[in-house]
Amino acid sequence: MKKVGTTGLQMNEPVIFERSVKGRKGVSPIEHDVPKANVSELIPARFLRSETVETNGAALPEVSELEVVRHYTRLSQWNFGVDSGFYPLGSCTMKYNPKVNEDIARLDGFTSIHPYLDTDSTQGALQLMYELEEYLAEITGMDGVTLQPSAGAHGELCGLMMIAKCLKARGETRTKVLIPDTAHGTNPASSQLAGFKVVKIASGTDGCITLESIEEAMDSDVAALMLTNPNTLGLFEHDIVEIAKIVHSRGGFVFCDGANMNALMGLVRLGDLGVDVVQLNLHKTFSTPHGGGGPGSGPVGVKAELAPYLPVPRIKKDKEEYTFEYDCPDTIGRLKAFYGNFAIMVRAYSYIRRCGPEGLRRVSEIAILNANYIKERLKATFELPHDDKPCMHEAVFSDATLKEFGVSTMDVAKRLIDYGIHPPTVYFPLVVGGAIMIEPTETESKAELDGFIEAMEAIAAEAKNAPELLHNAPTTTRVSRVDETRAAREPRLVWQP
Amino acid sequence: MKKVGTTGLQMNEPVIFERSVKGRKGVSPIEHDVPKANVSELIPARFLRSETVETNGAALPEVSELEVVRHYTRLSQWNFGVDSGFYPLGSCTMKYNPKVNEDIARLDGFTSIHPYLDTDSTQGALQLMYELEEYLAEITGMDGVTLQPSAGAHGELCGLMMIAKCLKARGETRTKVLIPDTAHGTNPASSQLAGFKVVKIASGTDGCITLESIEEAMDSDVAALMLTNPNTLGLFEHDIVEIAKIVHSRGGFVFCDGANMNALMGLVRLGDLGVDVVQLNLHKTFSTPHGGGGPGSGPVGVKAELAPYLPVPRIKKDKEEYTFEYDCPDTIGRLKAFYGNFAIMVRAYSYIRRCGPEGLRRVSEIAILNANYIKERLKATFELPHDDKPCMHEAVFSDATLKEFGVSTMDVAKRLIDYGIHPPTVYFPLVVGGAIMIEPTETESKAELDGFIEAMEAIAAEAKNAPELLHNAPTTTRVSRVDETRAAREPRLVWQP
Amino acid sequence: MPYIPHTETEIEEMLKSAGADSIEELLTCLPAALRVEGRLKLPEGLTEQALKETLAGLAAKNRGSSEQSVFLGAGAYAHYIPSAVDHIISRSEFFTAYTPYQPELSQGTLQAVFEYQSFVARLTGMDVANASLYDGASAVAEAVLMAGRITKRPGVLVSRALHPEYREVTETYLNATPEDIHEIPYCPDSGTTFVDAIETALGESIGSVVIQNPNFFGSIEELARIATVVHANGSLLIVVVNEPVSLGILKSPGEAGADIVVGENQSFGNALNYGGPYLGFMACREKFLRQMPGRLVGETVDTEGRRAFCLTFATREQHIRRERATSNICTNHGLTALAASVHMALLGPSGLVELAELNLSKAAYLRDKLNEIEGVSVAFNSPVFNEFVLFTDAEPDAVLKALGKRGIVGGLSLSRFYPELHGHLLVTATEVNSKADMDAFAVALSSIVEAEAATAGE
Amino acid sequence: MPYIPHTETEIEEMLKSAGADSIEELLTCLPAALRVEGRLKLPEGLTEQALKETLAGLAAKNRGSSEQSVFLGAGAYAHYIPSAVDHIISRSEFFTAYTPYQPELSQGTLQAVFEYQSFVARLTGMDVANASLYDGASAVAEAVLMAGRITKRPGVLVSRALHPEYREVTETYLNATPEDIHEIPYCPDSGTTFVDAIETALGESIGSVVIQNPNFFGSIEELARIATVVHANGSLLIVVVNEPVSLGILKSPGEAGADIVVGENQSFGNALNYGGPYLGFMACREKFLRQMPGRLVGETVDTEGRRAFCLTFATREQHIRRERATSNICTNHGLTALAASVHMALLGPSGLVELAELNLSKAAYLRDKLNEIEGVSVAFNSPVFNEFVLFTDAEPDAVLKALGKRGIVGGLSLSRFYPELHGHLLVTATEVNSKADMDAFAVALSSIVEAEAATAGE
Ligand SMILES: Cc1ncc(COP(=O)(O)O)c(C=O)c1O
Ligand SMILES: Cc1ncc(COP(=O)(O)O)c(C=O)c1O
Repeated sequence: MKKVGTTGLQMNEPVIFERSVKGRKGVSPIEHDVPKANVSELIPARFLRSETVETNGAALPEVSELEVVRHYTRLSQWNFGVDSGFYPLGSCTMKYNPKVNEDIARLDGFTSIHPYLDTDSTQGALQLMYELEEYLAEITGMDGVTLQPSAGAHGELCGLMMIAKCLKARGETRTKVLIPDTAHGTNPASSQLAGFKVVKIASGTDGCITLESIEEAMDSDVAALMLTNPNTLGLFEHDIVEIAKIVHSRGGFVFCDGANMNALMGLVRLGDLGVDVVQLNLHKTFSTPHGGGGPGSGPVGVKAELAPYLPVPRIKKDKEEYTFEYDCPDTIGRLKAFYGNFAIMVRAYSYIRRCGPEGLRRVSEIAILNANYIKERLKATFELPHDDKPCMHEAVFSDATLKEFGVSTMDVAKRLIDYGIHPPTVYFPLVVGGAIMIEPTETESKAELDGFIEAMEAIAAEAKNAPELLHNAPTTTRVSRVDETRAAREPRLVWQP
Repeated sequence: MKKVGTTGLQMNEPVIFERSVKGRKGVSPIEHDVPKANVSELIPARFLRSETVETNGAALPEVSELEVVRHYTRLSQWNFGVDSGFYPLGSCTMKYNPKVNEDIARLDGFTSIHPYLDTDSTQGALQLMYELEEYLAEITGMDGVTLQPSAGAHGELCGLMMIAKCLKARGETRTKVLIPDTAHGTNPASSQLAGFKVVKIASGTDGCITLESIEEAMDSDVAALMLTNPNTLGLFEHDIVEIAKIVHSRGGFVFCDGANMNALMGLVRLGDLGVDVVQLNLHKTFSTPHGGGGPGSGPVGVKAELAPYLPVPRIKKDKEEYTFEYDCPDTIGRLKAFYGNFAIMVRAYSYIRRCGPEGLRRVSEIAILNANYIKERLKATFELPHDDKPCMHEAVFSDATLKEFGVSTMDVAKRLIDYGIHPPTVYFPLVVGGAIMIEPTETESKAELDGFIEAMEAIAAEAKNAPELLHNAPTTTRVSRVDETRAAREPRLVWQP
Repeated sequence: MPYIPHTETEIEEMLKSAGADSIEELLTCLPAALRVEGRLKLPEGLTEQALKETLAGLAAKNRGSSEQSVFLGAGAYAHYIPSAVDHIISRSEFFTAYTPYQPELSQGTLQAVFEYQSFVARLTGMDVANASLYDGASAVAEAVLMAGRITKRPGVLVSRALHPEYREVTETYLNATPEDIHEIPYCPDSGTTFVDAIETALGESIGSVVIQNPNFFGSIEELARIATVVHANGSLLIVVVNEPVSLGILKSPGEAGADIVVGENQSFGNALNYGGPYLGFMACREKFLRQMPGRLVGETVDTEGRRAFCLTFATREQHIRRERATSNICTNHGLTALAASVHMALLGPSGLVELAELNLSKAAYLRDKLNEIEGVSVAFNSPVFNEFVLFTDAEPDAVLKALGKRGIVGGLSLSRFYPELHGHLLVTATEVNSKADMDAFAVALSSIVEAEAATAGE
Repeated sequence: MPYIPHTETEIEEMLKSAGADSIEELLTCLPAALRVEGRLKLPEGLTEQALKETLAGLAAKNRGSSEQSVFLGAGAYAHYIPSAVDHIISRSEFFTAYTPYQPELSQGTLQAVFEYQSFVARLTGMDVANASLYDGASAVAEAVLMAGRITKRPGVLVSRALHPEYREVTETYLNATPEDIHEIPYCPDSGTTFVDAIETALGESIGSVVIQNPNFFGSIEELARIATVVHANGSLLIVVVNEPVSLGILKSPGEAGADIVVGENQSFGNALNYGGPYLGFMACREKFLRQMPGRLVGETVDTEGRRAFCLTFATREQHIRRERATSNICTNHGLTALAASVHMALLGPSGLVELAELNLSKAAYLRDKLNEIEGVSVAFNSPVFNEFVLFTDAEPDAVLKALGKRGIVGGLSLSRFYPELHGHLLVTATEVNSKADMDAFAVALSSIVEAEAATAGE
């Protein structure tokens, strides 16, 4: 098999403070064209930094422009992105981030607009946001959308707060949210933050929520069921329509974590299935880059009943003019300053316009095809706990077949790095022991998938014949396995001279 | 010592044709908004490609956008640039390429202008070119400058052609150009192309041209002396003023290869020393990126007598309006279509404006300081053939002290790669056996130089104690030493299925 | 289809391996009756060229700082971003990577975050800082929640001179117990928080006090005095900084006595972008570490003892602790934090000080200039950094409109957030506002106010 | 000082090591009497922000394709460049690297060049191609010199329908023996090179014949016929292509019988940039390889037998062969060639064919549209690709000026290069010219020509 991973020249590079030389000047700001202010005349001494430039608390490193560039260039070379290679990180939808979207997001007309400009000066931005809301409503089958939340978890919080507020308006106090055991950690954390108590729902043997469990748990103290569909096992919650009916009939809401929308675009709309609230991760489904940890964007779509509670401001279209609407008496309020992660919206909008309705549907179809291809080809080698029907956009294996060789999911993950492939998500969802959660996404070619499958097969063989290769992996990276325990035991969170 | 070079994960990557899958679509051009032409109606069959898309001669690889991006991203990771690390490639002036210049060169007002637009539409571009000519004239002490040549060698050709034409106008036929043995290969090649015969001048024992050799060689058949100053040994041609007098008194011209201008800015002007023609390498002295082999730009400055022969068009300023002047009866003509490598000029102009007169002078001073620092610190370890006085911006060592260990300059060069440093220029200039030509440039910090010096010292020790480390180097790169002989013996210059 | 590499032949082969005859066969788990009929109602897909043309058209409908002379700040600052910043964050190894869960192939992101944490800690004068939060507003809310966990007291005093939208966000977050937020007024002379009112409002139930510095009016607060008062009550002082450039000259919140420092780091390396993405930061005393929300990167070693970095203290986080996590945050603002780091590294300490002094000088110049105008006066008497409040007799909306006609965005009308401040404008000047533009602003304002006065006099 | 990292202390330390008390001491070899007195007369240095503002000011003084509707071609073509191109060539490992002399750490550049050579060879239908030359014009000159070396015949026939500036450059290069260039006229009906005139002009001394296709007038030449005639004389046919997009539909020069193919690859991946940098290409039959100028990359292996690439056939080059080199070229146009490669790879064969057909369609539409106008006619009857010559009764300069006032750059007035073609305009349409812009062009031209006719009639 062709192993993509190999080693090549990379550079060691210290922490940037260790490059610092006392007295070196960084980049100077522009010259004064106004008289230089006398600082101590304008600001009383008690407000001023007492320290000198060299010793003060703001003591940034003193490095030259080339050193800064070289420093970060070298750091980047120790990293792995979608452009570097296959990145089947389950639940994360690591698809290609189109370069054209980056160029568009950098257009001066988008980057240079201050959020408090008069809306006269920002009609283009408002139109884009307005239309993006419409597109997302259409894709999810919702009646109203807010673009304000900064990420998926932020969107979850937003949705849950709307539910709380709506219930209050109905004159009800419901304190619980039902969350399946397959759920992402943000679901319970957001529920807690929104003031709810979390009730865990055990998935059925086929990996999906059972009607029975909902029947049982759904009482008058339940504000919402928060599910993920497709769930984190990559399975479509087949009973969702009936489940939603039960929840609704007992006065609850159905919240769908929409992080897995990459499986559904143009195929089904969550709103049509009975979902009342959904948050989307533009940095997953809609191809905005993940940036090594954000920024993302987590719009929320809601059904009509919840729409009055959407955060302010809303975007309004009046004839051909766009404005903000602040006068929304029932709103939950605000979740962030200004209007959301606009530059991320620009990218997602561009993606939707580029794909169009047929392209988006094809995205989901091929994402599903890719996942099923991997699932079927790998299930002879790795245990696949849930295999009753086709999976959606991802597939979850376990490490059951590896245990006899003393090899763990973590070992497989680290060994994949040596093959030049980013590990899948591991040990999540929690319901599968040693979960290996593989999401290929639609932008990966058959050749890339075949390379991955062969690598996984080769690693399975190694696990049997030469398990130390796995235990010692990765060996191709500049550092070998990292001691995470020590990091927590002896915390060093900032650089010390 | 801290070794910067190490190894890390890199990816293998095939030749792009090997990624091709029949029937895959690349990026589609924009939709037709006009009726789709019937090709065979418009163009007779005898002019059309007879082959189908799949088999035709234009058969490009069939790859997706992500594959293209991943392909070239991986390729780039096998490369080493100034941003990667120290790059003391002598004669090449591998200095920092400011990022701001890249942004400026990409301004729409510069990139989107067609060369045949009316000059009304290009006043900004013309002003920039006009002023750049003025700046370069001031820096070199010349009377007229053309920006047309595409690179240093192109500029040499241009200068030599002007000399030829001027001599013709004087009614003389002179057939020879004197070129020192330290000269860059382009000097004799350009002379030959300009119709001259090359006479090699042996350098004196101190590495410089001697007055005597010029006295002797300078006869009435000599059109020009073509020297490089500082020469390729990094030495200032101390007798240049007297040499120029001799050449001039016998009816010849002095051409200075200005590739080494990084040593002289704001210190001396070649024109003041008696030079009649100089070509500059904007991609060296003026910080425009080398691009893995160009594009560069090679403006030529001349004294008044030669100015009428400059290539057309010239840029003219009339009050505040800039236009092209085509009516130059004595011009040598054109050396390229349009006006030169404009986008490179933009970068060089930006560099000059950013530095200003003091900054440019400091560039040369520090370039010289850096070279002398290396020279003095390394001369205990490596043989320094010419050490009578301070060097200018570069220093040339030999492999004399290594020979006894069976180690060559090439071995040292390859071993430096393992240390994370780009090798210096080697085996040039030819007058030094196993030359190691080190040009640090002013943008490198003392720490970077110290790292290099320590690496060179460590390698010298290895040469003695463990020469196989040098013979086997590099070991950090994805490929080990490359078989250049085989490449020439069994030529494979294009990909074959 | 854009971005999809599959050929028809490949799809067939893959379907065969997947044991299906068609893609439809893979979709049987979807409820047939509820499948999307036909196509989604979305505009047709575009080629890349058409897309770029279309979006350039939208961008052209906006008039940003390159088309108008803009004197807005109020939590979003126009600073010059050195070119190197975008070149670095555009390296795809950074921007196409995920959160660094696999440290061995994420050392670049991890070391960069570690450095960023160090920069923020130094800038704020605190012991530790996290990897980033969404924005300054949500960072305030998170800080208040954190203080509640630490002090086990539910109440919070929030200065009315805190950015109004930050106050709103904090309210939204704390909605579960709204009665716990109390607002502290500002002093009408100085525009700074009324310290005596803090003293009065403090009590057993107050976990924290939130003060912005410089505050929303640009005024510099008496942080040290406030800290003494707050600490005497056993409460925590949360200082909010949303113009971190000010830290080039102002005493760090840490030195002034803050317990938690949060705010907005957009000023470093991030364009205005119509309000986002920016990046919230949070720094605190070491002892509060385990109650901190957000990602943390720590230094450690690999199996060979080489320095390495990894995410740490994950037990605070949602993916481990779930409903008992310190926050629900997952994806944070890594790339904007990287941009901030690069900008800070390029500035260095002397660059930062110079930049701060330059901002101070610009605002001082403009303030003096505008203050000279008949009918216009500076509203508060406290020292400011790069923004200040102006009072005009004339109707502020009319003034702003008239300025707008001359290509000048003269500031933010404060009555929008502070009904009591009708006639007040918040005006900001940074290094991107040239003297010429400021002079033009003064000339225009003077003639507009004069004309308004004439009309009003009629 | 910008870009210089040294502190004063470091300079002192370094001077000490270098055995000097001051930098001046290192400069004693410079002739004291001729040192620059004071400072060079150059404008003061600028900060990065001021620089960017200043240069943005210069850029704003130009009116490019985003501000006018431009129908110019003539060797420089406005094509849409996919975004990925600039992202890739901006990777600093590519753009800050030198010519790949050290293959072990230049495999990226080397493999990319190898692929580029392969693309060019396939596109032109030739066996081999080099790594790049400066531009199309100098590539023609190099090809003529190369043909002279191969055939040992000094003469060359050059079509008058070859780009006039390419002809000028060739003349400049061949200046040593000017009498050896002969011009072959074009046929006034078809605008194509007069094949009979070639036949007549051929003779013992003629080493090569240079034909551009499509030629400067956009007309498609009878290459195959010309090849037969040329080869019968034992001469080489040099075909020049400066709109390589045409090769998506046109028979490759190789198939048509060319011996050397040169031209301009700007159309792929490179912006107009006011004329440069572009990139010359050269491809030829394998047997002529050793006479080829320019860099060549070849495939080989490393010591372990792994595939590797390196510069090869360096014995043709100046740094080895010096005055006996096949050319003086050293730095070539690597990065613009990389841009071309990326663009070609993104297009793929079907994208290239589509793009060619689209260009053909656009030009056909515009040509028909303009041809309908009273007083305007298409000048030549030969098939064209994406440009064509138009004849107007009206004074062309007046027409162009009037069009310019309406924001339309209507073409190139040919009398500039061809006195005999007064009243003729060379008009180009590519995928960047929308139907709406073409329609507006037609409307404007029609009314202008009518108005001119009216004035002339008075
Ligand atoms: C299923 C699921 N839900 C929610 C989230 C949280 O989204 P974010 O990280 O954008 O807050 C994620 C992201 O990891 C996820 O995979
Ligand atoms: C001394 C010298 N002269 C001339 C040249 C040729 O310049 P270019 O490569 O730009 O043609 C070089 C570049 O390598 C050089 O170093």
